[in-house]
Amino acid sequence: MKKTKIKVQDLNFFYGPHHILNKINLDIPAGTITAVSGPSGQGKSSLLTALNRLWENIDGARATGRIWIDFGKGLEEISKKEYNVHHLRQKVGMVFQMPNPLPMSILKNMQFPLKLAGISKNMVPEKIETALQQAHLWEEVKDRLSSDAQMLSGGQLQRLCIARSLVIQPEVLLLDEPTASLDPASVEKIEQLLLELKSRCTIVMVSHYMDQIRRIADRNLLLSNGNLSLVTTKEQ
Amino acid sequence: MKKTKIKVQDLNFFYGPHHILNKINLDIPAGTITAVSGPSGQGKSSLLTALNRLWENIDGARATGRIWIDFGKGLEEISKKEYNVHHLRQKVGMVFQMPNPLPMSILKNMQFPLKLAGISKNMVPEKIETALQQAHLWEEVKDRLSSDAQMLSGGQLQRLCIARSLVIQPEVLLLDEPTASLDPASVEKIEQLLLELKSRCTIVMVSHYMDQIRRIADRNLLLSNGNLSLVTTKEQ
Amino acid sequence: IDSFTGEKGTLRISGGTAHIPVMKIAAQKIMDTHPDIQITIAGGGSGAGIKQVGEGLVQIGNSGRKASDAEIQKYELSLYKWAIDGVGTVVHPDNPVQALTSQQLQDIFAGKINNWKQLGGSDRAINVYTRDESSGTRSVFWKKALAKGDISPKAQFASSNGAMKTAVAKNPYAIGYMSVGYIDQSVAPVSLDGVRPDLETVKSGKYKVSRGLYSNTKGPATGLAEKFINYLLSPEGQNIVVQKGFVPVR
Amino acid sequence: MLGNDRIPKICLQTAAWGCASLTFGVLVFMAWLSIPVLRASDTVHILTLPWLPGQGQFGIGPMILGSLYISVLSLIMAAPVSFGAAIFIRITRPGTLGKFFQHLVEAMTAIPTVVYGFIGIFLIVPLIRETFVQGSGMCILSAAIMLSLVISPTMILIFSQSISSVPRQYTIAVEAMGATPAQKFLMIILPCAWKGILTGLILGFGRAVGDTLIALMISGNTIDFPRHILDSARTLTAHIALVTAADFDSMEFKTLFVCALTLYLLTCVGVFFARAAGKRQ
Amino acid sequence: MKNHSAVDIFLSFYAWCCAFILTSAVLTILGYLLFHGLSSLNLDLIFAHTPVMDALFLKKQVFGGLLPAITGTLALIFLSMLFALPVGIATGIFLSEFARSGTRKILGLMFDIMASLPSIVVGLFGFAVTIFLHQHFFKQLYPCLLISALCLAFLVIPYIIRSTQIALESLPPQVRLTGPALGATRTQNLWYVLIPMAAKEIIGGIILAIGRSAEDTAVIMLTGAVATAGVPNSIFSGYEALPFFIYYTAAEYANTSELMKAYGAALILLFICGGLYLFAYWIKRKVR
Ligand SMILES: Nc1ncnc2c1ncn2[C@@H]1O[C@H](COP(=O)(O)OP(=O)(O)OP(=O)(O)O)[C@@H](O)[C@H]1O
Ligand SMILES: Nc1ncnc2c1ncn2[C@@H]1O[C@H](COP(=O)(O)OP(=O)(O)OP(=O)(O)O)[C@@H](O)[C@H]1O
Ligand SMILES: [Mg+2]
Ligand SMILES: [Mg+2]
Ligand SMILES: O=P([O-])([O-])[O-]
Repeated sequence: MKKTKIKVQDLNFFYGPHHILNKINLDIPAGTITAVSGPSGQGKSSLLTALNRLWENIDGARATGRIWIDFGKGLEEISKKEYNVHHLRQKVGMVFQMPNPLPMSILKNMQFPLKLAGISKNMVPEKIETALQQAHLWEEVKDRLSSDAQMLSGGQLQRLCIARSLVIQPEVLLLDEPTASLDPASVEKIEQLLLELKSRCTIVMVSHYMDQIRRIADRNLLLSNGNLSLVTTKEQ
Repeated sequence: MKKTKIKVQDLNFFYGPHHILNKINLDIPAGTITAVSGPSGQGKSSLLTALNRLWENIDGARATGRIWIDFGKGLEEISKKEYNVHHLRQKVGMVFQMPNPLPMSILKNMQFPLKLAGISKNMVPEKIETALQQAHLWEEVKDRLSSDAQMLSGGQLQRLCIARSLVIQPEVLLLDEPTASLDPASVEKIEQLLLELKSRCTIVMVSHYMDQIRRIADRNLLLSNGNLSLVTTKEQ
Repeated sequence: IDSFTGEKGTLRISGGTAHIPVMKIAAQKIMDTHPDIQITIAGGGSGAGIKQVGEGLVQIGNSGRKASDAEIQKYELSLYKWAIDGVGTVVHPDNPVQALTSQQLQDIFAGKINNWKQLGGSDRAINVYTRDESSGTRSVFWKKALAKGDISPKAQFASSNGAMKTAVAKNPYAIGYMSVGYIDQSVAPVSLDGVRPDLETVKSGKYKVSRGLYSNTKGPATGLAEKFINYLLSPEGQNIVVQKGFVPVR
Repeated sequence: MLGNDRIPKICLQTAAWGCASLTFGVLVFMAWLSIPVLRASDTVHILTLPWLPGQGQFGIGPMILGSLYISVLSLIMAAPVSFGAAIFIRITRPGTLGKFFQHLVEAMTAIPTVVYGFIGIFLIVPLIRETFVQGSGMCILSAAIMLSLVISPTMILIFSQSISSVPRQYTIAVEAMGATPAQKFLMIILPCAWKGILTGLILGFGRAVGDTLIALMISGNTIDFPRHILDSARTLTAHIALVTAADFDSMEFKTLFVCALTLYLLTCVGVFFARAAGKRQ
Repeated sequence: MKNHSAVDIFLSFYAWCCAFILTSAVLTILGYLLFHGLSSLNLDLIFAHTPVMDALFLKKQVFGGLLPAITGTLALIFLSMLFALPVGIATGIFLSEFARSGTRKILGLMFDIMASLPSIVVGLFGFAVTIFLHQHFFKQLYPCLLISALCLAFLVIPYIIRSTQIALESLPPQVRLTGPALGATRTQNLWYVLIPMAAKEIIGGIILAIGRSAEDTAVIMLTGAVATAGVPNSIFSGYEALPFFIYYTAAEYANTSELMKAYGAALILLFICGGLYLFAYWIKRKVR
């Protein structure tokens, strides 16, 4: 059995008075792909925001319980107030359900996380190209890196956001339906990518497609009525 | 063979200097579901905006060519400048690739198209309930109709937008990946709905899922490199 | 003027607006030859001049009336009178009414006569212009021409002698009062009881509504202020006084 | 430094509270200097007596009325025009012409108030004098006309900014449903931009009440209670500008602080009122 | 787009009328000013008869020209912006990004009041405080350039605060989440995402502010502007300023040539304000 990367204990999630997640307990082994599925509106996206504490930035959202992540120094409790949330989020990449390009050029969108992490300029172009190639977007945008990201098509945006999350090589990747509006060819490429990433990255993804889950996920969790249950496991 | 509902002739589509669609010709029979698929970023969404002339409201977009639609009085050229674009859009419903709730309550979102069409108040509640039930969202929102629509989950939003487009019973429905972020159960309900709607509504939808296309589409068009080609047809 | 040689610094002057033309020329002559000296001149009216010099905000506070005993005592003022001036009633040059009796004048300013027709002019309302309380010109006019009679609240306000002249010059139905030194072709002086207000009648004392132009300092004038006042009283300074239409004291 | 949130926050906080306390400080200062006057002559007198310093009467009622008269009239003239102009920029002609017009309006903000006053003296005053054959032309109406020009660019820009900050995503959704421009404006933009429009009105009115120069230059500055829009009037602001005496002890000077306090409180009332209305939406 | 309903036709007719009224009003004013003032625009207007070089290097004072007033106005703008910009922008950022809602409400109220506070009140405040300080603490303090600049800063700060705050707050909520999701600290998110995105609007607010500090007359007539002073040589002395000159001359010009000078001054003030405006506009373009 692999080492535990993420450990969740008694996680409750609320929007105002609404109780969305109910005492979730969860162990995610390092280097695996965990798929979360379940009916719409049950709290899958909310679960992801608990893992990088993004809920703290959402009005009305509230989470209780404890979460640990192992960033090489053993399990650390990231849900503690003192834990530096910015470092956390730099190591835990996230792709939103709805693509969220920043209103700037494609290139600037890609540079953005690097700038935040304070990574020196000279390495930047390669990193960006690599990430865009991984997300299978490079060919389509290499000639228009400086044009506004918001002018990309829906699928292009989704891949841009994936590429943007990859550029600083996170250790954990939270993906919210990352291939929802992609064509089959792109979907395959992205799935390929996720499988490659497994070696250095722990992935939690929301997906509705059983085929996809079967193809790439190591474990499939089902979220319904605020409870999480393990449906299938590949590994043993 | 069924009557032609939409006829497109020599449609070209540009974003600034970029030629997106190249001399598209197309006949869409009434009461059918036409699926458009194709690689990401090839112009599927753009094609839809040509059909309700929404491109006129997008900076930098330009379309040439002629489009006719039959609203019961024979084919009318809707691409003519004189054609009343507001009536057109009220009869041609559209669901965007990215759900776009208006910043108001769920109920107000649903009332909105009715208000635009100047429909009298007393019929409104039933119409709204019907549409929400059709979109399979009623159960989830009936107790919180007055809460802000923007607080719905991704899948809920998508269904809200579908419901909103149904509420004034359009004759043509343009759907841009309407089930992309829905769970299988909801997908099935929506597909069911589309099949029911066929009798009084002509549907053009963008979809990436071959299964889905096979299940419900009468014809499948493939868009690639600016050209549209017929891949499969069900009817004969 | 040579006495300013070697001086530097700022001389602040404010107060009476009747004084301003003379002040400006004098300041210009001094600053022109002595670039290290800066002289700033502000208006505000005689009342403001007296108060400001009293508070020590300016070195010279001008007034178009003699400071009252109370003021002199309160602020320990020294008064320097360097010209004699009159306060004349004026109307627009097109106005046929250019002579009034004292009684008529009082009635006009009190608002009892309010149409030019009543005085033989056109059928238009009389637009009375007055100055604010701070004005020395007003207090002299009110005391000597209006015999301390009322001034109608409907009267409009001009904020300085210059403003009064401009206002009357622009409005054919106006009547106002101002320093005789300011009167020129743009306005018509109104004879009061048969005496026309001008340099001659003021000098000879025939025109009764007259006053001195003063520069006041807190305590005896010193430094730049002293030199400035001496300059005004020098032949060159008195020349400027004459040139600007006032009656010199020397 | 950008990695640390504490230090920047403290700096920003200091600036904010500094400004706020200064605003409050003005109030306290004005109130402090007004108290002796309000105590000496009871408050009613200050409002009802005329302004006759020579006779020891220091009423500022006429000025309060003058201020209200002129600013309300100018707002009545400016608000509808500004609203229409903002619609022109954003809805009717959102393209080149609208942009051009917006630039024109922005450029209008660069026209100094004193220039409006200056032009008013030479253009409007004679016009009003000869049109209405009454008074000198230096009157409430003339001042309000010029003042409405002064306040309209501010209002237009705020209106137009709040209209345009309605996200594109919303407007395109509505366009896709077949909304006409008027429907789009009335049903989605106005509800979203409502607060901004109110803000524009407050700022516009505030500018009108607070403007000194226009009234000072072209409303005649009489100290009588104004009754008619062709009457001359003196505003509180012009009054402060006219009565400049540097004597802390004089009654005249002290009443200026009552004027200032009145203006301050008037401002507060306007602000409270608008904020309350803005909240209700 | 054709076939509009009556409401649409009315709305657009109304909008056209308003636009027309305003345009013609502005054109009338500018036209009138240019028509009368253009002929008076020459070097003499600014330098009178003083040799240009002497005047510029302050070897000689200029009399009857506008140089002192122009320099006075420029100094005012510069000084007041020096005080107002940092404070105003910082406060605006604090309000939109850091303040908790209670704090924001209180401060917002204060700044609403501050924004609507008549400039003459600010002027009177500045004047009274100066006198107070003069009487009790600093004998050498009089109404002067510094006081005027501080009062002007007070006057324009709320404009800067407000536009900074509104610009930041009206950014779509999605944008606010993206930065933090990528690990940005608040300050980083501000500095890299929010401020650059809002820069245009913020600068728009600054334009309004600059314009206001250049043109305001009420404040300066109480806090140090005088009829004659010469080119300012210290921030502790009285000064001339263009708007005050115009006001003053409009009220009491003695003859046509003085009036012409006022027209000239009005045009120059217009050019300065217009020039500042264009400058800010240019920056705005560059930022994007
Ligand atoms: N507003 C715009 N301005 C400029 N280019 C645009 C704009 N919108 C889309 N494009 C470009 O036009 C092309 C077609 O876009 P479109 O959105 O129609 O693609 P699509 O087929 O719907 O793709 P997807 O499946 O990813 O949604 C893309 O390459 C996109 O980058
Ligand atoms: N900001 C919010 N405020 C209040 N309620 C919210 C908010 N965001 C989401 N919700 C509600 O919380 C529930 C869970 O939302 P969440 O987005 O986590 O669902 P989800 O499982 O991701 O659904 P989907 O598959 O449709 O994306 C939903 O019922 C939704 O309406
Ligand atoms: Mg979700
Ligand atoms: Mg698309
Ligand atoms: O000369 P005065 O301004 O005091 O009339």
